[in-house]
Amino acid sequence: MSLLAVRDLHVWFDLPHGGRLHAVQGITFEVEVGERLGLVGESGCGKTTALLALMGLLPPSAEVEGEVLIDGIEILRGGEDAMRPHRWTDIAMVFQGAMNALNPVKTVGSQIVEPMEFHGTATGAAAKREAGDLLQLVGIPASAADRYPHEFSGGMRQRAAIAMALACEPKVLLADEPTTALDVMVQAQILQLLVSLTHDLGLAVMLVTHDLPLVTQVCERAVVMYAGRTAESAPVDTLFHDPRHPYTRLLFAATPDLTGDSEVVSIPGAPPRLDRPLVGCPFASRCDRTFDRCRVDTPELVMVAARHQAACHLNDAEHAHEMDAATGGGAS
Amino acid sequence: MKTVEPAIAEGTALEARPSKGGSPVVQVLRERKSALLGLFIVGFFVLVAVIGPSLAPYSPNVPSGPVYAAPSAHHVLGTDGSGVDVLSEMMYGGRTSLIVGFAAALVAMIVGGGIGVLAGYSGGATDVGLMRMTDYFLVIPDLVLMIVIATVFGPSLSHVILVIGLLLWTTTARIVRSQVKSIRERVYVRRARSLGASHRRIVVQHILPQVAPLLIATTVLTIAYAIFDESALAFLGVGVPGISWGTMLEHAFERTAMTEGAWWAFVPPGLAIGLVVIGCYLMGQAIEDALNPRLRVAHLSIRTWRVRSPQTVTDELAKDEAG
Amino acid sequence: MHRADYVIKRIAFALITVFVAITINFILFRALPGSAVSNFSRAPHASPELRATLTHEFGLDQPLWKQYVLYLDQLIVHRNMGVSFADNQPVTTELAGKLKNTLGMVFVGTLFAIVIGIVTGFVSAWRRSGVVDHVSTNTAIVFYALPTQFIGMMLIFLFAKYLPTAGMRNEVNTFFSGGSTWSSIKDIGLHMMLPAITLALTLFGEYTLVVRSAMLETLGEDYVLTARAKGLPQRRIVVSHALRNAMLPIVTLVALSLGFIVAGAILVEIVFSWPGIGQAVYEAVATRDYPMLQGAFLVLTLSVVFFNFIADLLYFKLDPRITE
Amino acid sequence: MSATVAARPSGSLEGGADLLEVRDLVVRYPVRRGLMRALRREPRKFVSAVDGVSLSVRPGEMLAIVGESGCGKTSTAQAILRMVETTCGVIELGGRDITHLGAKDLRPVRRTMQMVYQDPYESLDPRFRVRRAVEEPMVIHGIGGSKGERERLVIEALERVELSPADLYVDRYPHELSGGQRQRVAIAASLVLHPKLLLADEPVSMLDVSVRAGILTLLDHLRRDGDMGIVMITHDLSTAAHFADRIAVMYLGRIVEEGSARQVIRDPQHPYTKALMSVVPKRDPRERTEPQILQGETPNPIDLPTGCRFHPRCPVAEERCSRIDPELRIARGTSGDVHRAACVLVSPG
Repeated sequence: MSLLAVRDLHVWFDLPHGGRLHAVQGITFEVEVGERLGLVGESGCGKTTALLALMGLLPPSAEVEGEVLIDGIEILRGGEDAMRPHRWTDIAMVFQGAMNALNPVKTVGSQIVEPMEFHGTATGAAAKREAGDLLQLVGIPASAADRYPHEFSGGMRQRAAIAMALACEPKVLLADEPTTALDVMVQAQILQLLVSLTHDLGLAVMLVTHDLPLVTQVCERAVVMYAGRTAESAPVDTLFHDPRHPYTRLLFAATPDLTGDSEVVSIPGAPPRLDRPLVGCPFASRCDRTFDRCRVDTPELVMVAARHQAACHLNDAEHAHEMDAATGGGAS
Repeated sequence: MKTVEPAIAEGTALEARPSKGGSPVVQVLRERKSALLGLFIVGFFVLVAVIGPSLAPYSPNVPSGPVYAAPSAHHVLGTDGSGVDVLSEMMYGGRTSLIVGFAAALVAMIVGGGIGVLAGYSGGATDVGLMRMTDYFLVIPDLVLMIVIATVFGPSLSHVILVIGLLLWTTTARIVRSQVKSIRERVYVRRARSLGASHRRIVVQHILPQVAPLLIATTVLTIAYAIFDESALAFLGVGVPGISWGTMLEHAFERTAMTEGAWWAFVPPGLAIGLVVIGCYLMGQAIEDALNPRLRVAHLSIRTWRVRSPQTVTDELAKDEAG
Repeated sequence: MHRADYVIKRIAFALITVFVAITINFILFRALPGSAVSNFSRAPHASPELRATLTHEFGLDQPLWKQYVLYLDQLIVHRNMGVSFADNQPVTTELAGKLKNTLGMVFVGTLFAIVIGIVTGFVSAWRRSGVVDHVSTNTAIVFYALPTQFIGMMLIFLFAKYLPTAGMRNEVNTFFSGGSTWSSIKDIGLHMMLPAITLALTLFGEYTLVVRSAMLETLGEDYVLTARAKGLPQRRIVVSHALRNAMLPIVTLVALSLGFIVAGAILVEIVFSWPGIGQAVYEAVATRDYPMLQGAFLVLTLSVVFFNFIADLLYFKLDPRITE
Repeated sequence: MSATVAARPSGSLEGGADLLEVRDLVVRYPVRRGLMRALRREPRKFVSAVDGVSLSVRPGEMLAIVGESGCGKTSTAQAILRMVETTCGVIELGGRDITHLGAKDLRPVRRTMQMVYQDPYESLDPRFRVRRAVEEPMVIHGIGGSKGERERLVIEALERVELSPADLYVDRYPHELSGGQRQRVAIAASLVLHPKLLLADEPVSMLDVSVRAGILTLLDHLRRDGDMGIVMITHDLSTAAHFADRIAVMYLGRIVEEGSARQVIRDPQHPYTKALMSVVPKRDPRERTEPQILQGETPNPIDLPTGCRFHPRCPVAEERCSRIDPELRIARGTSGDVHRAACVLVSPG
């Protein structure tokens, strides 16, 4: 039984001027202990909404459907109140804009101690000491606990946020674009820290990002999202070398590589509007392999190999040959 | 007497929401019914002030009935402490109050807007100098200064307008300045500068159209304050000569209308001032909110996200497929 | 190091502003041509000796700048602001007494206003666009829009039978009252009810709107989402995170408005003839008692400067980021 | 303090004289002194955002300036564009010294150098339709004679940035365009003046991956057929590797390595460049290099380390590195395609 299981998660938003945005259209995945899962996609594909839904951090205009299980216990269907005891104790989160994620008028140490005392994992001096150890663990001197967030650099603030996330020894750490606002060298430090946490603490980490190479280097498995749905999910090696969804392949082709000399090609068109019902495959208008069936019915997420799923008609039996021709993977 | 500036959080960068044609001010009036209500109220009183006097049943200063006569057929709003018909006074008085309100707000807009744009755009020493000067003006309680100037210079309509205008411009200046300062840093302004565009061109082409809606919003709110200050001045006997809603209140107070039970002598002017101020506030606030989508989605509120049972999902999906 | 700079700068700014206020005060009353004030000592029924001492004290026969220096000297060193035309009593002592009365009433009124304003603003932000929000926001706008004197007159009209509507106490003159201190306190208290309520009704509207917008702003900040992610209950998040940050703008605006209230209280004091600085200003205007007017104007300006300075200090203490 | 004047950074190729030549550029900003320090007459401190940078660009060539935030790459571009005052050094555009040119003489020069900014959402005035945004540069410089003529030039510019059919876009407001389309309009607005030099400050970093390639390829075409020189500022080494002819790596206000893109990527010389390249994630999971992660972050430029400014974080620093402030020295190649690095360990290969 996996540590974190998400089954057929849907999220709708009521739009201010009427209408409903179907931001997450039924995604399913699982995360094991100590595993690093990437959730990758471009802006507006629903990856951040999905992540927030796992912890029930949605606005009142949202409506969710589906199941989120941690160690087999369902935490989503009970709504905000039932979810609250699981927050930070089972599942914690690090946000992108670290600048404002920490309360500017309270010391960093007090913000780390706060969840400990509330959830009862530690109190008083013990909590303070624990906070100091956590800061040390993420590479910040324990003495920094009494300082304020604005005295920290970008990298240090993100480390402090990670220390805060570990306050109640969570089983799963969700990270929403943790390094997007950081320089490549500081990004490497933070990612190295996250990877070491999965080894040392057996912590499961879910990394949401738009940066494909980041996922292939840091994560073991990844879910590629497009228009609120799972386009493809597989171990990162398969994703690059044997992509079974044109979007994954084209996304790799659009990403410049340091030493790769393949030509960088952009993907024409734009993702579909999510406040309108979907007809056919969402990627049909931008895909270089579209055929009649794609414009009519929406492909289901199908197992194409062990731990490898893709939602594309090309994977159906009669089109298997055509798919192989296309598979050159990113290296084409 | 309200002299503190309204809840417009000074210093917020007001990005004028791109207009779908027509200036945002018009767009706001179409979209927000509170703004429309405000426009209707103010419009009504302006209409009354313009055509009213010609329709007034009696003269506003010659007594035309018994003292404190209750509202009746031929004195719709009764008579005041000296027997003058309240309705006629309201019509003539309205004209004065509104003239003072609009004229003083105009003065405040021109002076405040000018200094705000100058300080915001030029930055550096000019900015600091002008803003320091504004600080001093803001600190001085304007009612007392008005009294002193009105006393020393003697009451007259233009004096009152000038005094109120010159003391209300500081709020406009501060808000306009922070908006202009943030626009000046925008990329499209820097790009125009790097193209070698002249300062005049940048201000006229980029800065003014962007700051105009905000200037209108602040000016509308200043009208409310100007009418307030006029009524306060009148209450202290240093208001405008002649009739205004403020002087009506003052007369009612002098002749203890409240203890005489003659509510009709002071309620109409009081309510009229209140309504006009509310009208201006609704309009100004609506425009400012439209310009300033700073109120982000609250992460916290009493209502929470909802969970949908599987049943409704299936028939919903069925509907989608069919739709 | 930096934070000390901030305090010093604010002190310097406050002192300069006071100096500017005194100068404007002097200019307005002295140097303006054709103003009857030019002869300070021409108090209508002042005795010749009094006239002489005043001329000497304020150098009224000296050139302007000399007068200015003397004026400063008298004001700061001797705290002498000349003599009231009305009763030849030194302005300073009279104003001191009246200021006490004003501050008493203003304190109570503002306290009501702040409490009502913060509670309604806080709740309407939390229950945004709920019934409570609409009701309290609209009431706030209505009372915010009604002229102060009108609210006062309405209260007299409605409650004249139940509460005293004029003056500060029943006894004609406190010296012979003989009544126990408790009864005089009760009496003043009753007299203070209507003026304080009027002031409260005038001011609470603005506080509600300011608190509401400050709270809405902080409720949208990322750290509130972080606090919610930590599993903290709403009450605790609102108090220890949202309110704590919302206090910054609230404190500033409340302190700023305090400065203006002292001036604002003038209308309330006139309606209820409350013997405070406002009433003094009203009479000084009516009788063209310029020394009293000048003194009152100075006291009011200094109160504004004082409360602004308090606002700066509070902001400085509450916000660790201030390093100027 | 700044390095001795190095040999001319790159021999000028036969034929095209350099389009842009910058020698020992220094840009300094005063540091805000607290009131107390001002009272105590402490000398005003300065921050050298750009501390002796020399570079050149030939027509039709794209030079990428790469570095972490705070390394001075944007200040360099601002100085070249004369939007920021140059403390000292020389900027020559088309052979003419424009470093301290007066405003009047500078105006015609401004036509020949344009800048594309990072934020597509802010680079266009929200109240201008596309037509007016693209037309504005022409109006400022009085080009294009009649309205009809300017309209033709606008359409032509929009077609050139692949916003075709142009009349589909010309009447739209910026908020009715996607990020990529807005960036193309901004580029079109720069092209109408037929500039010789285009400065692009992080042109694609705020765009989605699928759209980025489109803008970068567009810039590539523009420089090839328009023989326009492009200086691209970016923090993304992979983008630089793919699209630039030459790369200059900056650290704390100095160029620490410079050469053709192929050389710098294939055979980096400076330890900082090597470390940067080792941490750039690659697309293929199998190409996992051992990342050389430098500890700490770029130090504050106010108090620079002695000697080589990189030595405190340098993995191969020696004792002498804390004394010597190395200048750019030739590491590979002879005249023309020269590869330089500012490190004592570098010896001509």
